[in-house]
Amino acid sequence: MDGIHDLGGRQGFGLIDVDEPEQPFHHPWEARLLGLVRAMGRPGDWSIDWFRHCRELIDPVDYLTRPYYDQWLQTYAAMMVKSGVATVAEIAAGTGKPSAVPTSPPMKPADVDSAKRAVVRFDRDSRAAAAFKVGDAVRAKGHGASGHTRLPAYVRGRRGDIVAYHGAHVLPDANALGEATAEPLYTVAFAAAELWPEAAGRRDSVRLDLWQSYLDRP
Amino acid sequence: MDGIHDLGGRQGFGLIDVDEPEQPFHHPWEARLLGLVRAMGRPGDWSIDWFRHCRELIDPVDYLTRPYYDQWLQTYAAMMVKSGVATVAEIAAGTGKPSAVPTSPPMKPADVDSAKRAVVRFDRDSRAAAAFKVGDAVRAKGHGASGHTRLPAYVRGRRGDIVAYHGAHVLPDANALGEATAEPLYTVAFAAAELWPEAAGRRDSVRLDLWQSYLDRP
Amino acid sequence: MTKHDPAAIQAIHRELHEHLPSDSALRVKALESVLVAKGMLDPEAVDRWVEVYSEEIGPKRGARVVARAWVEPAFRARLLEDAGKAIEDIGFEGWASAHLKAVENTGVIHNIVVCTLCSCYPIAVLGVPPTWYKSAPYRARVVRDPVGVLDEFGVRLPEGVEVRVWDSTAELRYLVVPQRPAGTEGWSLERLARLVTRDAMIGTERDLPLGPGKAR
Amino acid sequence: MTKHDPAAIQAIHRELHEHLPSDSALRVKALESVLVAKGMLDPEAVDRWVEVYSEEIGPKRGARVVARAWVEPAFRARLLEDAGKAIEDIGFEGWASAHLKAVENTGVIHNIVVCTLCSCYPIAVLGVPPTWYKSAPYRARVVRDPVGVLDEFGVRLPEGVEVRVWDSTAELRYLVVPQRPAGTEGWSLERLARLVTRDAMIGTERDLPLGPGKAR
Repeated sequence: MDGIHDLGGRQGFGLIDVDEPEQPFHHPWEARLLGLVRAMGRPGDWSIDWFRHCRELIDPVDYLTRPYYDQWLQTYAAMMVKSGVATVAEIAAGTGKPSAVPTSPPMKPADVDSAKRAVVRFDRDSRAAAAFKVGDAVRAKGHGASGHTRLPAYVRGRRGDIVAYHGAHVLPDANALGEATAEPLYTVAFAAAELWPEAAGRRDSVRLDLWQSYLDRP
Repeated sequence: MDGIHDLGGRQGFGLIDVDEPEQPFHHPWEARLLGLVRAMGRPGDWSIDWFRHCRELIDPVDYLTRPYYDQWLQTYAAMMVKSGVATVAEIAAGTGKPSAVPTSPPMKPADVDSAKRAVVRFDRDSRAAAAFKVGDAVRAKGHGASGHTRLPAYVRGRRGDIVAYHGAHVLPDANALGEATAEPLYTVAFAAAELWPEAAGRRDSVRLDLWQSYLDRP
Repeated sequence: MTKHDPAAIQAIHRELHEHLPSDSALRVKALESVLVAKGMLDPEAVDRWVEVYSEEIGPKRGARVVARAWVEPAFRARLLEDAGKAIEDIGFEGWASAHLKAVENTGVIHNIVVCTLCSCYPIAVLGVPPTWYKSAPYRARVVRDPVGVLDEFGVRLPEGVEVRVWDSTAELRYLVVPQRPAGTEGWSLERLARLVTRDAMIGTERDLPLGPGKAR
Repeated sequence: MTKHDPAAIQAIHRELHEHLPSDSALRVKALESVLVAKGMLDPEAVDRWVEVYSEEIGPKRGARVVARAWVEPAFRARLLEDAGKAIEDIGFEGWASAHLKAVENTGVIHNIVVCTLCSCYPIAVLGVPPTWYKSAPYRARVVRDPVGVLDEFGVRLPEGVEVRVWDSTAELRYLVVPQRPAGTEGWSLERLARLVTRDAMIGTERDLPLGPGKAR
């Protein structure tokens, strides 16, 4: 979707807080929320891409102003409401009864040590043939998608070069809708001069990991 | 510029306040600010497009949250500071001495009645030949501009049809920089299906007034 | 280029954001004082402009233009040919009226106006725009989903009506001429003008009711 | 599709915005209570995760990976070939490490990492990302003006260095391997690891000083 989250190359944003303290968390509630997200039981219809899409759907002003982990909280809360495990009123009040919606069991403290080393893979066996090879020129699709996609606006319609091939990976556009599809995934390098009107003559490039259906022959 | 102001087609924004009261102003300060803008003396280097560009440069969160006329105020204040007629400290304090920068004389109450009927034209005599004619297919340029431009992101790279020709009009991209250039101006119709991934089969269209340098042959 | 330097303006905006009072009314007071102190403003001229845009220049002007186009075929023809010139007949020329363009609704075409990049609006004939016209939701959505936006305004388009969205990207300004309601044969210009709403001339209303006001 | 309905989520977000307390700490308390009340959460597991991400999983891990690559050519080769697999040697595998990719700075190449669409980050080796990494200014600007962003971080690139910006749009995660500073010949892995900063592994720092910390 052409949401506020698609920030690459947007002009008018201010300075970066380069003097932020080095500590991983700046408020206890941040760490708490992260821990909570890792430990909670979940309905079976959640996925990383559904989570991302739900965060993208936060009101644009909230997206730009509410603290980061606060947005995670609101996103998980929205997913809980949508999946029927809790109501807005229950979350606001901090009370409720177990719902009828099946969820995975809550993590036990003793399981954290193995969970912290758990590795989730997104590559898949797939018979989908790779349409491009390293060295090929490609052009990113001009259209985005109405729903979740990982093709940022700033490369749409731009010409780039395949610099790596990673086999088939789960396609976010479909995964956000609960559909398991995998597609060849490539790293594509775009010259800055191809992306930005002020970058003529510059030598820097931006590299993105893009799925096959995001790409056309140039 | 690819600023927050370029809102056409951005998704995730909420409902429209369709029940807004019909009165032209909802707070006395709104009317006051509008009147002030119409009555004030101005430095010679201001233009409608420099004003627009300066508003586009407001912090994105302020752009989305501060009231509309408040943004006008901040834009005029920024232009005053840039042109050297006032400092930020003077504006914040509401005091100051006349500056050395020449400005047009402040409008007198008796002049409002003629000023309210004054018409400013943006068409110019120009020898620039029209490259397109009504009925021609065109494609909007894929790149925007780093500075001020009136080619919205949502039509860039899209194919449309010329439906009207208006002679040469002042080019905003140049006008914002204080340069007087005029270029042929056209109305271009873009089919919704050409603009939006979800609009296949739809019959609606969007029409924009676009300058010749914004357009290529398809 | 240095004179019109975007980076400098961004830095000034940050400074203003930091130093100006947050309350808009206080900000306006401060700006008015400084302009007066600098000899750049006569507050009585401001008073006059406030009167003009509060009472005189508003959608009643557009309504007269539309009603006249309904009853006078020659005026309608002039309006569609060059609206900026045609409204001079009525003395309505002014701010942003030079390149006014009238677009007419028909049984199969519905027009709706927006300015996605800022807030361009035919002020000379409609007065100052409503806040929603300048808001992000309207500007973002109406070009992408005009039918959804119309639905939000309570308008359900008949099957087969083609929507034309006019995005005011240049100095042309668009005035929608709604359809004359059936059952108004023989009405006076004044009586007809009372039917024509601001929203109908923006295009967020379509069928003008003969009764009092919108049914939303 | 109905299950994963964006319009429904937008409406729920509006409701949550209206009904949840505005203070983030209170919001987290409320969410924790409701999850516990529903039998979906063991608060002691949360305590453990807080320890893990506060103390155990952080940039010191990445620093060890980088230092080892500097001193062990065979490890460096494995790291550049398949970083996700290579870090299993050290027991650093975990969240989002499956498709880890190491990109090496050289005298003529500087790498810098971002996620313009959200906040993807190599958590297993760098811990949780700094707030600026997830902020709009960094995400918006670094792909468009990496030299300007580096300048803001106090980095001036030597003439002729090519910048490669890695935008983490898929499940690959990028770890920048900075250059080993001159004058560190014969140093132990532990001593070298102490030189390697988080920012250097994101790419917003380039030349690692031998003295204590950044000179910003």
